[in-house]
Amino acid sequence: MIAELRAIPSPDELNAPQTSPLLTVDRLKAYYKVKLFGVDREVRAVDDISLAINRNEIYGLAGESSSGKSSLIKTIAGAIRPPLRVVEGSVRFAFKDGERDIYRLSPQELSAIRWSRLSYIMQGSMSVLNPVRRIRHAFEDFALPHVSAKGADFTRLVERHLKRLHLDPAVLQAYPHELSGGMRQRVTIALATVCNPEFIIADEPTTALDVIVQKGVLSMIREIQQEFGSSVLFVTHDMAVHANLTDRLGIMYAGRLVEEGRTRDVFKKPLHPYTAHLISSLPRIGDEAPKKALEGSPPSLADPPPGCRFHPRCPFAIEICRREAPPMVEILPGHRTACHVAQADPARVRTVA
Amino acid sequence: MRILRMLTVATGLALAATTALSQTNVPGVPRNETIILENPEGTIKNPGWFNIWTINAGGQYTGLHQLALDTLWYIDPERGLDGVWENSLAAEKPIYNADFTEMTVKLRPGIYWSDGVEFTADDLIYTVETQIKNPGMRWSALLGLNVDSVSSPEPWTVRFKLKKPNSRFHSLFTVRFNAIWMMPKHVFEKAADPQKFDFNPPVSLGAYKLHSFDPDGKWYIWQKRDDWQRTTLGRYGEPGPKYAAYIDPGPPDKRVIAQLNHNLDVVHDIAPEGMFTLTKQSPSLKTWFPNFPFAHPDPTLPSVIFNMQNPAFQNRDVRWALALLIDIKAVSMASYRGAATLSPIGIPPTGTHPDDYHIPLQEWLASYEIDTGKSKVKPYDPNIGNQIADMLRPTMKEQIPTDPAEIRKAFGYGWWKPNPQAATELLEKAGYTKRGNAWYTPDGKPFSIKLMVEGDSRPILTRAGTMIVQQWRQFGIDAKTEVAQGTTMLDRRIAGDFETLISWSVETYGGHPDLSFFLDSWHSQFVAAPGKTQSPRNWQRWSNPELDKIIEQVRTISFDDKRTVELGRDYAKLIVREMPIIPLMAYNVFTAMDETYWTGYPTAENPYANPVPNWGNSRSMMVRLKPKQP
Amino acid sequence: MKAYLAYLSKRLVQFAVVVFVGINITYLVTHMTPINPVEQSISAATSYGATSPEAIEMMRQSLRQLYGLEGSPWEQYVNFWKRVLVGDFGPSLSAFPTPVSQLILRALPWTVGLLLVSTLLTWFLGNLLGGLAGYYRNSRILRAFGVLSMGLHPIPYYVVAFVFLIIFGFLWPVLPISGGATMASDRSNTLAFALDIVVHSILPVLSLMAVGIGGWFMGMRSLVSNIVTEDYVVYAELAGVKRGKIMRSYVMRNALGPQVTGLALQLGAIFNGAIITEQVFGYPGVGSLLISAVHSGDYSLVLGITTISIVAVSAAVLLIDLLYPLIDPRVEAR
Amino acid sequence: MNTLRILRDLLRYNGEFAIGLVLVLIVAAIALCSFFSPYPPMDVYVVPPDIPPSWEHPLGTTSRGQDVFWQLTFAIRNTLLFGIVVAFLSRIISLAVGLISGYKGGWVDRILMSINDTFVVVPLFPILVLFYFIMRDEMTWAMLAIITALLGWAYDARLIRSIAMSLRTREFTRQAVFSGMSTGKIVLQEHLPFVLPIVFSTTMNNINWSIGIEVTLSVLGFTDINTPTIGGMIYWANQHTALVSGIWWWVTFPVLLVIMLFIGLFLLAISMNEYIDPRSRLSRLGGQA
Repeated sequence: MIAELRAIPSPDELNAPQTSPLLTVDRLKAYYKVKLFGVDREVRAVDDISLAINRNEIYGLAGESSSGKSSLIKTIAGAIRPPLRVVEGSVRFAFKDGERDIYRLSPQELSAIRWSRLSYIMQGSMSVLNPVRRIRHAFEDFALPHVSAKGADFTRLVERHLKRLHLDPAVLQAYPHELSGGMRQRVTIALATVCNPEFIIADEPTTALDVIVQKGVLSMIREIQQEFGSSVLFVTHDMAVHANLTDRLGIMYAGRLVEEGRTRDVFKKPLHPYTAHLISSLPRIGDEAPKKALEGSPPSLADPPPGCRFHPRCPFAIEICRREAPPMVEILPGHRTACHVAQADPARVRTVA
Repeated sequence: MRILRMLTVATGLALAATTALSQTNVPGVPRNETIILENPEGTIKNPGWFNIWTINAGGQYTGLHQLALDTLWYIDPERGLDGVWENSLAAEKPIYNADFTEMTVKLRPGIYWSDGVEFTADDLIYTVETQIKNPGMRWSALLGLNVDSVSSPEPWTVRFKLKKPNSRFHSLFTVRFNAIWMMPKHVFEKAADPQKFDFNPPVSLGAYKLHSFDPDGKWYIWQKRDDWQRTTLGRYGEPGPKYAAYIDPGPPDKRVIAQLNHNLDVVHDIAPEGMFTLTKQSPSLKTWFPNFPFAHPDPTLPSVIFNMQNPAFQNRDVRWALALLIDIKAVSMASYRGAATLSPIGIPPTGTHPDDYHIPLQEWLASYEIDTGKSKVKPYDPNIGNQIADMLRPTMKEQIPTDPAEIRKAFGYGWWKPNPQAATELLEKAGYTKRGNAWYTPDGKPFSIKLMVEGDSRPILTRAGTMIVQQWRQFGIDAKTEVAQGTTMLDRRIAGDFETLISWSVETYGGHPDLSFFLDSWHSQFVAAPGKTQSPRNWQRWSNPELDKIIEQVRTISFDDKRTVELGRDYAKLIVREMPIIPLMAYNVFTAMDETYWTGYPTAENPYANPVPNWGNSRSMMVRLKPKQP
Repeated sequence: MKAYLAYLSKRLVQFAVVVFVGINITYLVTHMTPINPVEQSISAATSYGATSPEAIEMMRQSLRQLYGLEGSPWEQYVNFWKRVLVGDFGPSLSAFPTPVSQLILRALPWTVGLLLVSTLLTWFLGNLLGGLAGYYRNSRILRAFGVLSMGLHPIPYYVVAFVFLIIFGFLWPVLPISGGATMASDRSNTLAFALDIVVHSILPVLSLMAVGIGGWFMGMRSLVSNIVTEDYVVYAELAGVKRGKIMRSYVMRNALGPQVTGLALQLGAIFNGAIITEQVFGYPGVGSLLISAVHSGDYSLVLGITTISIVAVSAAVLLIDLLYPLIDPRVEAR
Repeated sequence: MNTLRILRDLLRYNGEFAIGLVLVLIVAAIALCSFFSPYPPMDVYVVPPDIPPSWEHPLGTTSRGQDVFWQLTFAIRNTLLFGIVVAFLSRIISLAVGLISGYKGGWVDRILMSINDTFVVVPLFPILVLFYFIMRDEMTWAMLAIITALLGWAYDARLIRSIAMSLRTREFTRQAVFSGMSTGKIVLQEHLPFVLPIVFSTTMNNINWSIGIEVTLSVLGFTDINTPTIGGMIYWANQHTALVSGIWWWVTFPVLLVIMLFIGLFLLAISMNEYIDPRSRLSRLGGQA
């Protein structure tokens, strides 16, 4: 039964070199622990997530806001601060010069791999650049410790990088507020990639940009990825962007990964009802009636429902969903999901759309 | 964090360095050759201005009028170096013609200005004529009113022709506190406008000349002239201190600290509590009286002054009632902590006055009777001084004298007994009524009195005023103090803008029975219309024909005429009857002297001068001071 | 540049308005006073001997002329502005005929010096320590300092100065408590004189700092603890930029703007502090001059000092405003 | 959350608030004692002078023959009342100016703000001294309170204006405008509730500020010395050179009490501020996690 549904492997996948993944996240749990006027609260922002990202791929991560995707990538980047803390699990990178477990590194070691190996394009491009200093200084602060070039050589290196990304080196002399939003985002991307990092985390880099600018930024990321052979963890709630950009896609709901697979497969055959809903809510040409919104709202991570966290909103929920949290199971080759219904009969989910 | 450590170290080092530095004394004039005195003017706003003949322009008690300037005569409020009267630049007493329209002055030859020019009759004539010519100058009006012409018929002689008879014209040139100082003609002549000339550095006629002064006005240092023999003070020998510094030592507590640290030889005045602290803590302290009350009584008479132009106080019975409500013992305690020398009559109980006035009037006072309408009372209590002494003895122990004569000298010759009953009767006689706990005026309004005090500027009198107001208030009068400081006081006092006031409109020579120094200005001819500026001293704005008669008689007799005492007693009796002011006590000045560097200060045992250092005649001190340390 | 010019002109207009309004308020207030300088002088001049009312009237006339008090109120007002525009406040009435400007100029260096040193030191140290405390939240020294400075902060300046005076002048007399320099100090020996001035200024400066530092400390600490959560700081930390660098170029640099604006807004209050310092420590300067002018009813001096202080404080504010773009390039955002 | 619960939580979890409240309550209790004083506040020489603290006179007596404790109760009552009156009056002005300026915008805003900025920049102390110079003995306690209030609103008006400005663009304001509400009504009914928390915390600071002014002016002798206040007590103590005379209790206790009040009010202000500002509240939570 399951075999029938297996999709034909794409030529890309067949050609890809089968090495160990660059990033391995293993049973990661990261919680916010808060005491609010005497009430202990635990927010399970990242709850038992395992995933792997290969070299030379763009991995998309989707989910509504407050689904825990931001916490997940912060945890992956080793950029968490109290009250968010890692409770369990590990984040391991297999960089070219050796394997690293993010949460076993000294602060110095962590600093050393940042920007040179692991880079980050942060959400809210408007505010990630120091508003009172020229852009040039940002490049110096961020990249200078990681490259051998100094002084004029360094400037030349930065300018070459900018030109390669079709940016005018004059932006170096500008203050952030003098640039347009799109321009600032491109500069931020240039800043994140100036050291040719192996792994780039891009957190909603296109949110708040208009469509045309968005397109430019996306193609820029694609170009960089292809040119450097880096891996990109691309986070956005915008499914359309995922459809156009990412190779593989993970869907998060209420702090958990609920589905993961090649982007094409996920769009073609979503296995989780939530994914199906996300895809069906994409606007298509010819739509007349407004899309039906999902009933209810995402659960509070401080007090999640028992069993499958999606069950209160799920049109297919069955008895077991209310009791047991479904495990992540590979249903089709390279296509996993955590859904009792799909695991029993993947075809049922399809009918939603 | 490294920054933090560096900062801590740097702060520590800086503090250590500066504290070390503060120990080292910047060398100036040698301390053991300098006497340091307080200038009560405080910080001088315009320190480089020494032209004292303009109004308000610069400091006056900076040593300038004590040490650098000179004039014809001095009257000492105590005994004086060589008698009360001192012929200074004049060689003898003033010579009047029979009808007092001419005064002749014989000048003392051989006196030189500090720049080597001799003082002559020309300087005196220049002083008079320049002031008359420039109406904005300080003594211009007084000279202009009196002097018809001034000339020098022969060398060392100057003759004033007066516009009208004036038997006291010489007092303009006689220093009690100050007088018209001589101007150096050869210096002022060169100035384009004598009113805009700063006279810096001053050319002095006294035994000291300017050494240096603070451009910020906090201190002035004067240096003994090498040719001190060629000044009027030279007759009494060489002045002791080579330098005299007049400084602004700050508020009273800083003055006490400064003297305890021997950085201030003469404190002008402090609160009584400060004086008590000094007597306890400073073994080198010297005071006017060796025991309580320590302070020097100035020949001035703080009183409750009624504004007699105010309808509320035109009834004598009301004034007397208010006087009988005062418990003078409490006032003395509250103001001077008991260290007050009381006087029931309008003459200060200081200098030679008790012999001339207070003692002879005792009998009259004791038999004086007032009629309250319901009863007759004899209000005088000759024993108040004893009662105060008894009250103080438990705390002050042997510092309180026991000899009755000593007690009277220190605490005065009695005062009015508090008598609320008589006061009630007097008020009722005047048409006032008491309803509940409050008094109402004849026209039915609450009886309210504002008593103006000077606050900070005269803390002792402010305390006295506060106490008096409290006593009135406890009797049911809506009484309040109002504070008018500095020139506000001057302004309102001169404009009659007050109901009652604590101040003195009585100032005497102290060492001389003549009262015309203040009394002449009490003549009704000087009383201004309500709201208009009043000429000074007659703050009570009192017009009384009987008083005018006394004053006019005084005018016709000479300064040293025996009859002045008789007329003075008539005046004193008149004031008791009419009560236009309620005389309280002498103004006692807590002048504290430190004997660490100098000895020979004037005291009650050796009363050769007034120790209060802002008085012009305090210059006498210099020739008697001897260095304690070689 | 265009933005800066627009900003500049806006600030200049504001400066002019503040100065104009401020001076008018003081002019009005001083001229409401019932004190008449002529009567003041008459009372001083006639305090010896009896003077007839006619003589006083004579004197009144000549003094009115001398003091330039003739003319209608409007004429006097116009004349006042004409003179103020060229920096002339006329003669002082309690130190006639010395010009008010001369008196002020003599006092001004003390006040300006004291204020400049104490304000800059307070501002610099308060912000530095506050910034460090906001960044290194666990430092014990900084916490202790925070408690101390915050405890001192709300106490009015007078009380603190008074306590300092008692401690260092009375209980443990190691520092001079009065005056700006030692008496008869040799002013030609510049080094010794300068040190003398420094020693005399320790207590005034320390007391001003003790009260002032807490405000900057707390302001900076809370600013910094907010700024460290800003994206650009988080991002720089993510990028592995050194902490010292982040502290300096990211956190402090951005906190500087509000603190500089704060400084501009505080200058008026700081000037008030200087007046009280001068009173408490007997320090020479404009404050002492003002108080003595008030006591002697010299309204042209009072007016001169108030005008100068308004102009000086607003000019300092203007200067800070004009330099502000150096600290924060986003001028038009303000 | 109702007010009582906020108060309970603040007390339990915010040490500053608890300490501040206790300090202010102690001061208030002392002020209330004045109603039971055996001595009239303005009378002098009602007890023997200069007695050090003892059973009979727990805080000693002054050189003016007043019991320091009872005198202190009147002084702190008047001083506190002064602070409250000034804060109350100046809050009204700053609310009016801030809300109208923020809501109206345009030329109204510009005019109000240039007046506001003048008040921020102009050194107030010379102006206050000037007022004393003119009013002299008319400068009663009430008059001083009014003048101080007239000078002490500007800083907070700007704060309120910035909040009002952000409220202006909110949906509910637009609705109110469309429904034809008058400016006054909108400002009072719709905007006032939003700025009240800020008003409360600035009140504490303003009380502190105005008491500071009162103490300073009184000590320098620029106020009515008939009304007993903390500054007035120090003034009289200085008049009697109490410190050098060893009457330390006359100065120490008023200074200590007023410092208690200052620190108490200040702690209340910062803890309330923290409560109002969610960011700093969160950071406190984070710190405790």
